[in-house]
Amino acid sequence: MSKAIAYTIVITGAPWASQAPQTALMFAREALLAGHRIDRVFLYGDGVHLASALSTPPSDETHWPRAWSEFLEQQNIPAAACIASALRRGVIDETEQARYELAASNLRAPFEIAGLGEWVEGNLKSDRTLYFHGSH
Amino acid sequence: MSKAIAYTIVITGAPWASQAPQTALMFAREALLAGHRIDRVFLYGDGVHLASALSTPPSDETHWPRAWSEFLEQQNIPAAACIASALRRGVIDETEQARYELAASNLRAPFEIAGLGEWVEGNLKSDRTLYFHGSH
Amino acid sequence: MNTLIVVDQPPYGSWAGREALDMVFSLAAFDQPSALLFVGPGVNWLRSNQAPSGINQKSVEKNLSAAPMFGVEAILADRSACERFGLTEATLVAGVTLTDSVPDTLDGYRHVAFAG
Amino acid sequence: MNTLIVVDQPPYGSWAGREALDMVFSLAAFDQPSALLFVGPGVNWLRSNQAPSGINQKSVEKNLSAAPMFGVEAILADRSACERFGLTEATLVAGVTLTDSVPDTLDGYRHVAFAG
Amino acid sequence: MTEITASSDTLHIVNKAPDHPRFGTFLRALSDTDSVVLIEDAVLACTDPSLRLPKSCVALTADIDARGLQDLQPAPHMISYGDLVRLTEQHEQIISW
Amino acid sequence: MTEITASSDTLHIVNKAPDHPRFGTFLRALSDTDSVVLIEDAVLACTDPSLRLPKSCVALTADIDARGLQDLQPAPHMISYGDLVRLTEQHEQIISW
Repeated sequence: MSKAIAYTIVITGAPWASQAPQTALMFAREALLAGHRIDRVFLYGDGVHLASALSTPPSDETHWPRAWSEFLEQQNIPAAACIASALRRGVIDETEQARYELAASNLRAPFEIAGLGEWVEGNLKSDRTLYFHGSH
Repeated sequence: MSKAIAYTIVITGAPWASQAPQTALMFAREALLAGHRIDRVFLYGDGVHLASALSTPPSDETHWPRAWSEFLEQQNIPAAACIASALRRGVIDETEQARYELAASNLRAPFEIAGLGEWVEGNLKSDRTLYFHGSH
Repeated sequence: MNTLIVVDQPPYGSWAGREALDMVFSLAAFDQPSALLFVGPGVNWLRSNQAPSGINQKSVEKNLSAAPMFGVEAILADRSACERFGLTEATLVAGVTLTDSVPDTLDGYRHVAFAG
Repeated sequence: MNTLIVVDQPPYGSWAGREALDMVFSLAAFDQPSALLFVGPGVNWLRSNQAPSGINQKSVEKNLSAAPMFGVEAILADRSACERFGLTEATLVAGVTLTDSVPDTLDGYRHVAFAG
Repeated sequence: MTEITASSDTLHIVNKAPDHPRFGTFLRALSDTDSVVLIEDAVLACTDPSLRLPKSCVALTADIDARGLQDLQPAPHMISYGDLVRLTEQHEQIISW
Repeated sequence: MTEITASSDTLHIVNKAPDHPRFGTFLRALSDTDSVVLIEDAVLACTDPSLRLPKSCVALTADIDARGLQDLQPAPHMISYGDLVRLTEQHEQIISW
C-alpha cells in the first residue's frame, strides 16, 4: 500500500434529498479500512441537515444521521456543521439555543457547530479535501 | 373583478435553498388582496423546512418561516407539513416527539403535521392548486 | 378530476421520484383518477433489475408494479427519453405505456404536478 | 495552497452562490490564496444594477466589489457564458477577468471546489 | 398590464433557469395558444433571444429587477405579483415547472 | 481493478445526471489525460454512447447495480468504493462535480 493519507470530508447534500451522505459514508469506511485517516467531517449548505437529531425515517430505511453519528463516535472523528448554514436551516446546538432564546435544540451528537475556519484548517492539514454534493 | 377563487398552495422548495417560500408568500398576499381565498397551505418534500421553529437567519435577512407563520395566523389559514416528508427531514411536532421518544420538537405554529390526504382534499375543494417548487 | 404526476428526476440520487409515487398512491387511495408520467432522466425509474442494496436504499420496482392494483390508471413514459437512455421493451418494467407526444398527454389531465 | 471556488448556479433562486462567496471570504480571512470562477448561469451574479429588494433579498454586488480588498485574488468568469447571457463590458460589475479556457483556469489551482 | 380575457388554455409558470433540463421539457410541452410566466431563475431566459418563447410570454418584475435585467433590449413584458394572481384566475389548467 | 500508477493529472468525481448543466461544464473542463469516476446519477451517462467520455472512465458498481445497468453493452468499467479510495490516493488534484 502507498503511504497513509489524511482526508477532510465535506458534505453539502442533505439526506433524503441527495445521495451525498450515503456515498460519503461508504467512502469514509473504505478509507479507514485502507489504513488512511479522516481528520474531520464538515457539513455545509443543505448538508447540515445530516446533523439533525430529530430525523425519523421509516424503520425499514437506512437512518443516515444515526449511521453517521455511530461511525463518527466509533472512529473518534470530529465533525462540525457550518454555523451560518446551520442557523438558517434550523440546526441548533444548546449554545445557540440559549443565545437566540429558542425553544429547543436539535443537533445530533457528536456533531458540533463551527465556523468555516474549520474547513479552511481541514484544507491545510489534510492531504485531500473531498466534497460530496447533492445531485441537483 | 371576476368571481372569488379558492386556492390550495403547495410549497416544495425550502427557504435558503430556493425562492419558493418567498414567491409563494408574495402570491398569497396578492391573492387575498384581490378578494380570493386560500383554503390551505401544504408543505411537501424539502418544503417542510419552512415549518422549522428553529430557523435563525441573520437579523438583516427576511425570516421566511416567521413571515409565513405571521401571515397564516393573521389570515387564519390552515397549513400543514406532509408527515412523511417532515419525519425524514427532522420536522417534528409534540405528538411525533412522544411517539418516537425524541428529545425535542421543532414545528413552528400554526403549521401542523398531516398526511397527503390534506393535499388530495385541497385539490378537490379548491378551484386551483398552485405549486411553488425549488429552483433545482 | 384526473391528475397526472410527472417525474423528471432520475432514481436514487434524489427523493423526488419516491415522493411523486407517494402522491399518486395517495390520490388512488382517495379514489381520485390519476396517472404517472416519466420524462427526461426520470424514465430511468422504469428500468428492470434495479438492485439498490449496495447503496442501502429500497427498490421502487415493486411499488411501481403494484400501481395498477392500487388504482393508478396508467404509467406513461416519453418514448424519446426511453430511447435516449437505452430503455427497450426488454429492459422496461411491465405495464408502461409509451407516449409520442408529451403535450398531448398533458392535455388529457385537469391537474398536472411535479413532486418538487 | 491556492483554492478556486466555482459558482455555476444563478443568483437569488438558490443560496449556493452566496455560500460560495462565504467560502472564498473565509479563505481570504485566513490568508489563503483564493479566487472565484463564475461559469454557466452563475455568471449572472456579475451583472450590475441588481435590485433584489422586491424579492426581499440582499444584493451581493457590494460583497463582490469588496472581494479584492479582503484578499480574494481574482474574480474570473467564463467568457462564453457571459456572451450567452448577454453580459457585456457595459453590464458586468467592475473587476471581473474573463477567461477563454475553463480547463486552463482550473489547472492553475491546487484546490477546486463548489459550494454545493 | 392590460385586462386578460378568460382562456381554456394552459398557464405555464416556469421558475427554472433556461439551462435546467426541466426548462427544455417545458418548451417541448408548450402549445401555441398557451400562456407563459417566467419567475425566479427562469427570467434569465429573457437574455437569450434564441429561445423559442411565445410572444405572449411575461416575466415577474421583481425577479427581473433582482437580477439587473431592467434595461434588457428587447425589453421583456413584465408583470407584478398581482398580475400573476389575475393570470391564475383566468386559467383553469396551470402547470408549475 | 488493476493497480493504478501515481498521477499528477486531475481526478474528476461526477455525481450529476448527464443532462445536468454541471455535467456539461465537467465535459468542457476535461483534459485528455484526466481520470473520471461516475458515481450516483452520473452513472446514467453509461447509457449514452454519444457522450465524449474518456476510455479510462470508470463507474461505481453499487450505483450501476442500483439503476439496473448491470448488463449494459458495452459494459462500463466498474469499481468498488475501495477502488475509489485508491484513486483518491493517486491523485493530488480532485474535483467533485
